[in-house]
Amino acid sequence: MAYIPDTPEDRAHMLAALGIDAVDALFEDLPPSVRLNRLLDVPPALSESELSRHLRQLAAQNRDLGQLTSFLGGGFYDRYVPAAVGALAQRGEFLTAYTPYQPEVSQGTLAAIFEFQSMIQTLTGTDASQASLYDGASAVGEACLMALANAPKRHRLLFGRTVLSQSRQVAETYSRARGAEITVIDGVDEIMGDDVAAVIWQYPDLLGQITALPAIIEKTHAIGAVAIVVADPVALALLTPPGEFGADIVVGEGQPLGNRLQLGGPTFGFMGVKSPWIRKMPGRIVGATVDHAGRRGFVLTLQAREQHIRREKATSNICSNHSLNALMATIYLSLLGPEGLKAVATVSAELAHYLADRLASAGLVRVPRQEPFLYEFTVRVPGSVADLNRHLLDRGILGGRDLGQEDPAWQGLWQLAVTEQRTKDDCDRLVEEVLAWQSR
Amino acid sequence: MAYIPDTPEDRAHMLAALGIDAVDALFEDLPPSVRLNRLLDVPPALSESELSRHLRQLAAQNRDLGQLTSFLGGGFYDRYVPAAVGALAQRGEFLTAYTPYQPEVSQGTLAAIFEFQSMIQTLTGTDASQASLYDGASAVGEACLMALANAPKRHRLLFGRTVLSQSRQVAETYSRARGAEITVIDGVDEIMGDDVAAVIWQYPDLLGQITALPAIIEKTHAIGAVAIVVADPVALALLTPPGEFGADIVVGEGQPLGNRLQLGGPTFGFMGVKSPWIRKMPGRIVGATVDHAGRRGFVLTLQAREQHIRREKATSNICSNHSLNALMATIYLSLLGPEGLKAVATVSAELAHYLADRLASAGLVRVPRQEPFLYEFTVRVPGSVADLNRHLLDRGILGGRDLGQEDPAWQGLWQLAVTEQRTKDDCDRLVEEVLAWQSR
Amino acid sequence: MAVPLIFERSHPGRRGVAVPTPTGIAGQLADWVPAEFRRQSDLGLPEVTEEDVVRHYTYLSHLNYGVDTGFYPLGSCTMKYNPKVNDWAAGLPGFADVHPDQPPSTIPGLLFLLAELERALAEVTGMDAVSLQPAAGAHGELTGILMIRAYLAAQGDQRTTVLVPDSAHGTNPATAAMAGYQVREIPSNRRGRVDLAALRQHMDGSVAALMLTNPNTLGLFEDEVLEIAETVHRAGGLLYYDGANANAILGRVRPGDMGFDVVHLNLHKTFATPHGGGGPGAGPVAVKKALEPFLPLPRLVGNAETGWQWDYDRPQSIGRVRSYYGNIGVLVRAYAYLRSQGAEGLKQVAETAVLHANYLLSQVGQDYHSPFPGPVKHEFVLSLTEQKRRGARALDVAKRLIDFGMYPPTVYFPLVVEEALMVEPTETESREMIDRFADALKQINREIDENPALLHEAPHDTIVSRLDEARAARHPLLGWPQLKAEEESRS
Amino acid sequence: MAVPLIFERSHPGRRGVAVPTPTGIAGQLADWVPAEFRRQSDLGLPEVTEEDVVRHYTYLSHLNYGVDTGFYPLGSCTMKYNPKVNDWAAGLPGFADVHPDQPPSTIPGLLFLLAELERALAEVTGMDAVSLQPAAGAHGELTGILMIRAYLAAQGDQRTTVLVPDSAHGTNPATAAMAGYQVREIPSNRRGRVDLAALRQHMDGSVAALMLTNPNTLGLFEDEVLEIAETVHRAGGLLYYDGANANAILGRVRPGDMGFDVVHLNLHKTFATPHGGGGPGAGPVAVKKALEPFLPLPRLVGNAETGWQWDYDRPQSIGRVRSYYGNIGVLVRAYAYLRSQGAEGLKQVAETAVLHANYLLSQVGQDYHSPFPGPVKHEFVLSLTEQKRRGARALDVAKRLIDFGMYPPTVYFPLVVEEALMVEPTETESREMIDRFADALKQINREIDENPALLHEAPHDTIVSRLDEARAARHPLLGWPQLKAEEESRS
Repeated sequence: MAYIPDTPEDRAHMLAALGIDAVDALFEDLPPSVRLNRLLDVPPALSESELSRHLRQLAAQNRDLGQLTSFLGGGFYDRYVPAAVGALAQRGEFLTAYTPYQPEVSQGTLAAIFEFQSMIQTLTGTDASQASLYDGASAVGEACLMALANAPKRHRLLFGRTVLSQSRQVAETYSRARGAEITVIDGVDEIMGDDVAAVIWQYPDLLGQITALPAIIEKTHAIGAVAIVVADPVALALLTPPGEFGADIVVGEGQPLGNRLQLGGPTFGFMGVKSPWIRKMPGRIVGATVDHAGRRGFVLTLQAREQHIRREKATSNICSNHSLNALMATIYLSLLGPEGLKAVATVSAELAHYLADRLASAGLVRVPRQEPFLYEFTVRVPGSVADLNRHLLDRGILGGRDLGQEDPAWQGLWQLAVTEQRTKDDCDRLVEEVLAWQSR
Repeated sequence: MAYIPDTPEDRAHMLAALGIDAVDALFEDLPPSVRLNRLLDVPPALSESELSRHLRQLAAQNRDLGQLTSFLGGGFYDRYVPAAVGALAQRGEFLTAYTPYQPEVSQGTLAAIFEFQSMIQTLTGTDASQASLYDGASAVGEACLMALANAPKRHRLLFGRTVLSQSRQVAETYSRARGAEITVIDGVDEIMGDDVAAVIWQYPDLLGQITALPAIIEKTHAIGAVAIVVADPVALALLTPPGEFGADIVVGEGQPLGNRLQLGGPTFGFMGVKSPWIRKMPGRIVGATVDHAGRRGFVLTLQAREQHIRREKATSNICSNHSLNALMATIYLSLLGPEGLKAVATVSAELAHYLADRLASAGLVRVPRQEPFLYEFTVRVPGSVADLNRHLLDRGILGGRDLGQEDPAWQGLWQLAVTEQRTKDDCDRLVEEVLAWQSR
Repeated sequence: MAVPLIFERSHPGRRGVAVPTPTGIAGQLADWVPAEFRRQSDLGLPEVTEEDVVRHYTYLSHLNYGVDTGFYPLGSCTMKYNPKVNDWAAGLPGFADVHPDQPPSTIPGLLFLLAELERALAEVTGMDAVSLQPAAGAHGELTGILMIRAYLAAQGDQRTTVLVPDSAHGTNPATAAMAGYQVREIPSNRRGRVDLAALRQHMDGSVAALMLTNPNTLGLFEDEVLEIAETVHRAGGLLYYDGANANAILGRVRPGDMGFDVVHLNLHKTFATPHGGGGPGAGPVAVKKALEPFLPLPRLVGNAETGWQWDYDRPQSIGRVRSYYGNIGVLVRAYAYLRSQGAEGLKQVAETAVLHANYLLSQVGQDYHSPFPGPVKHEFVLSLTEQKRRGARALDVAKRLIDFGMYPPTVYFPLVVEEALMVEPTETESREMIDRFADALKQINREIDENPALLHEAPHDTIVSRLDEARAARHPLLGWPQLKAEEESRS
Repeated sequence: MAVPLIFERSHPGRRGVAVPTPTGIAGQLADWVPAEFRRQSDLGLPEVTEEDVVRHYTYLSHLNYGVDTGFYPLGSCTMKYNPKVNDWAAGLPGFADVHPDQPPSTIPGLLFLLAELERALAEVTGMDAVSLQPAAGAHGELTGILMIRAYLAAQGDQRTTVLVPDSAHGTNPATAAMAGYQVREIPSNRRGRVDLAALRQHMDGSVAALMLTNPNTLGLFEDEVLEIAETVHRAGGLLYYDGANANAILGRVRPGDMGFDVVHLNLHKTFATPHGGGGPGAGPVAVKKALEPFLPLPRLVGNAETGWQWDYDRPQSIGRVRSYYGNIGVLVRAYAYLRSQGAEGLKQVAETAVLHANYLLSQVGQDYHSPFPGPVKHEFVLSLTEQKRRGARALDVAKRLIDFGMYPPTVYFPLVVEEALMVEPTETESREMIDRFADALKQINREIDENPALLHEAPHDTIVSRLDEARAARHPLLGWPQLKAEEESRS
């Protein structure tokens, strides 16, 4: 009965007011043949102290990133989350509110979403943003649906091979029913056809590359398609944002911005768009307005796009956003500010370049060799990447992703990400273990 | 420069307003010969992520009570602290406020202290309480000073041998300068003399005993002395409160009420007193009153006792209380309510009785054998208690206190406390390991 | 006073949290990236101290209303109390600081928890297999309908249409459309239930599925559900259960036993996880055996003894619907809630929620019109047409409730009820709170005649009064650069 | 609206958190305890749900003002910003869930931290040895004066008197009295410093110590401190440093170098730990070599290599002053703060605090009288006698500041200044905030003439206005049973 306030007297009072003897009377409309005449077969109730012990024990069975040294990336990074993020976002007034349907008592959530939209807009170099999506991959899916809806005669989506495969796979799941067809392309030359709705490119891409983007966008526009860019938000602190290269829609995974990893969720997806796309975005959008006294306030706006108004004609079926995760990102970006975010990206990048140099000396050469990169890069491993990762895990190191699992063309490629949480010592230790593994 | 907002421009602006070139000008009144012309020799500044890693590493070196199974007691217990306690007490409005000097913007703290006082008063069976003291031992010290101040001709304090020695030692430190003299007594027969200011008894006492109290209080009053009782607040859920037996002042350690152990601090001490003592209590006291419109509110009151008004004539030098810890206790007691607190004490007691029975079967007999007890008790160990505790610690069990360390008369006595966080399995495992140790 | 923004606290040169400083160990940006790719433009982020940030968001939190603040009878959203211990659990490093690409062998405790939760949700729903992946109810719907589509396709059955009742949540038709279906609406009958005759008319070989919420959005149990199921199944269609209202039936009846083929649950409703200002939630899907092969990638397989694996080798799967395996932080909370309740507790939840709704309805039924006969389940809908005639719309009543310190119920939904006010008290609110709400509604009903301005100008004590939503939509100001420019041009 | 109490939410039979249920495994209370000792009386605790508790304390928190809310220039209290990472650290199970009787071998990380903090505080103060035990500043004072007493006694020197300046904190004379000394006050001179001539008059062989705060409570540096030290020491007395104002001198000058023998620091002031509504703080004491044997029991000895021990074998020690070794949760925070600052940072703290105080004084000095010549250090005292002549007392000005969203400065302290207003902006407040405060003070100064009722009736927007403190003291209502009876008798 945890969390239920009713005493026997309360219950009796209410039953009496209803003129019934037992709650069973309120369930008599259930067809007798399907009523559950037994208790559910679920584990017995625990007191809070027992529950706490049980959960602490389950949690202790996992090796967290305080115990393992991680070089994993691929959209999800072991970045530091300042303590103030949790302290503020966990405040009950934020945590236990719902979608801000009544703006007069929801200005906290609304103002924070407005701030979030502002930050995503400027980070991505676009004209507008919305209140967040479930994650980066579903944001790619939503962006693809926008492009498909915009040009009903175009049904092909061209995905760069170096877009994270999850994003492509979600887009495939989302768009298959609409008759879309996905083609994987390797470069700008493959962008062609008047049936192409959108070209989707990642920046930096899966191998850490960045320089292909302008030409991709230019060609995409040349064939009348929509340029969708999947971006790493921390990298945008240092890189020319996709919007400035002309991207129409910029989406990405928000986890690196103040969100803990949580095995991949909940995090959030973000979306920035150029002006023509504003009224075609999925999800919640917050706008500024004024009240009768002229005081500035914020409201959910452009709701004519949404499912609760438009039903089957909505731009998406999405109802919730990941508001709390977006709030964490907003607090994170406020705490870091422009210089802090740049420093985080720069420290990550300098350690990554140091590591890449040392690995090259150890015979693990970057692929592609000369392409600029920031803090995520790919090397070729002389041998089994899976075997190397096992060797490392035994020594408390989470090695990089085995890109051979992403694409058979990438057998032997090892994707490493370095964050500001890594140290020179961490990098040195990784190299030492790689050498030890080579000489085993 | 963490947490300092000044930019170079801010600094220049302020210096200009002051008509000076550098902050050095504001320190020219420091005698030149003692100015520190070097940097302090302290460790270099860390960024927050580095700091977080460093502290996590230090914390991980300690074996906490999630890892060890504890049978330690002695005023400090491994009791469960519900999650809501921390979630609420850590709210910034509580955490970062100061002593509520301005009641209009401090009603949160003031109302919570008033609630705390109410709960301590009823728990202890007294007429009034105050806003908390540093800890249980210093509360005993303050109570002794009250008794000494009340009867300037009486200078002796009689401490039951079974009062936790820390309490006696703090009282000694506190009262020595006033010429007080402490005598340890073993029973009611030793209570005598017109120089006795107070008799201090613990309930339940160090060996877990409870039944001596009424006679102790009666005899204390018979010789015109003050009866001070040191009580375990959780035990008071089941036991007749000392105030009902006539105790004048009831003090104790508050940790078991919703405070984490933290190696012993910060926790809080509590004090409940009978009416004649209200204006003689040390520390902050909150009272109810009304504002000009008749609205109920709370204020710091009876401040004429206090150091900031009375200076050397104050009842104590105490200035702060342990308000946040008292808030945690208040939230804890609200969450548990009367039935919850009774259940916590009862579950502890039934496990303790189970354990005592099993230990008796193993040859570790209770001392004293027939005296009633609740969840803390003492057994005689056939052999070295220290050795037994070492054996247990190697197996992840924090055995009980070695009372031979408290008092030479108690060689071989082992004090065990069982809380609601222990299970039957925990008790069984302890017994098994005791048997293993015996047969080693 | 205007609602402030963090940008307005910005002061060039201020810094918040201290981050590591570049050491120059391997060059700098200009060494790594060609000029064209080096960002020149402003990041648009505020420059503030941690103190600024803490004060700003503490202040913003004070402008918000949550379940932790007070009564939140938002119909269809099940704003029950969210236990604090669940938040604590979700924050444990062993659950929160694990990378999604860590080998399963490094996280057995978490995977055990997820498997146990799957098992329990299957039992609660009466289904055979569960995927915890969907991030929200609507996401669960999409996953579910895509599975139905794939299941039918695997049988060579290309149906074109999904049926939804006219009282359905907007997500139902939107989902069906997103999954490539045409949508047909089934009208409600005079009892507020699916019109069975109309359903039988619409039900043919083109219909892939009927999406049903039960109890429906009117708070009424679809008491002809077995006939509905039979009708749909006989025509070769499948039955989808929208679990938004599952709080009403926990331990009393199970969708699987009523004939549903696919179910989603909103854990942020029924399983007490906090709504977070609009999310994250979690919308696991549960299916009958026949649909199991179509569940999204990956599936969690294995057990505590042999270890756990992510299974990607599932050729009939609809594919991925998101990154990785779900909103773990939400799932941990839901598991904790499950373990705090047990079977008795879950049943008590439903019974109490239903009792509270009926009791509240009985208290306000004299003053407000309830368009359908009861008993209701966990919520009910009032129709304020009579109040509207007297000069106050449902929105006015809702806004006036704010002055009483309560969050307003859902308004103007479901669409089938005119001037709808949709009230869900939940099982965690006390009788006194329910009485206080009823008293407030009754007082407001009197105020319509005695002092209508009180309603029209409500709310009175909030930082802003009613906002100009038309202006917001007509002239969208969606970011600080635009708002700042606009405010500067006005002043 | 009255400020509510949790008791008013109580409803018999309600339960908050679920606790384990007795199983009867070993009998029940009646089997264990004789009837006389079985409690019959009501526990007086509320019966409420977790939801009730969360809403009540969330609401109470909204009635509070903290540093997280806004500007808190409470003189002498150093209400600087309290970093959130420090709170996080203090909550780590390895620091928070350890029993004080655990063997030191099980907690090397925590003991290393404490030893490092001791070392750093010795360096910061220029002293030789530190005990972290005292729970608060006043507790540190008591510990310190008892050590001085023991030290002198060990030399057969039984002195009777402690000197304190008339501007001292009340804790100084109260401490001296508690330690068994008579207290003699030394007057301030016209410059607001200790009158050296008077000191020389009072200084004789009966004087055990002079307790000095430097900068003193007027915010002024005792620039004759070396002469003071020489005077005290020459007469065989010791010099006690009250560290309440150490924030002003960090890294600039050290008490040890100025001749102080015993020092306490308020970590909740200088080291940024939160004040918690009145505590807990921490008041470590630092001493010169000669006093080390007298430090309280136990002492932490050892090192990371050989392990740590609690040393109780210290025959000259003053004994115990508390349970165990200190307010660990506060000490962890202070250590974290220390490590976030480094030597440069600490110096910057002092310089900025002093710059801010002088700047603020320069902004308000036209309108408010500052009775002593500057520069000040980290705080300053204004004397509002002129305002009082015009009809507004310091308290009125203070209360009016609440209407501007600011916490009022300390009033009527130090006692040597008439109508004192004691302002400490701290280093963590921005220039704009300081300007805003100055503007508020200036506006209030105008309001005294233009609209004095604004001041007299202030504050205007709080849950209660000025409370009847005389009534509270005359007729004390200190608990709910008494308050309830009184309110029932009134109604």
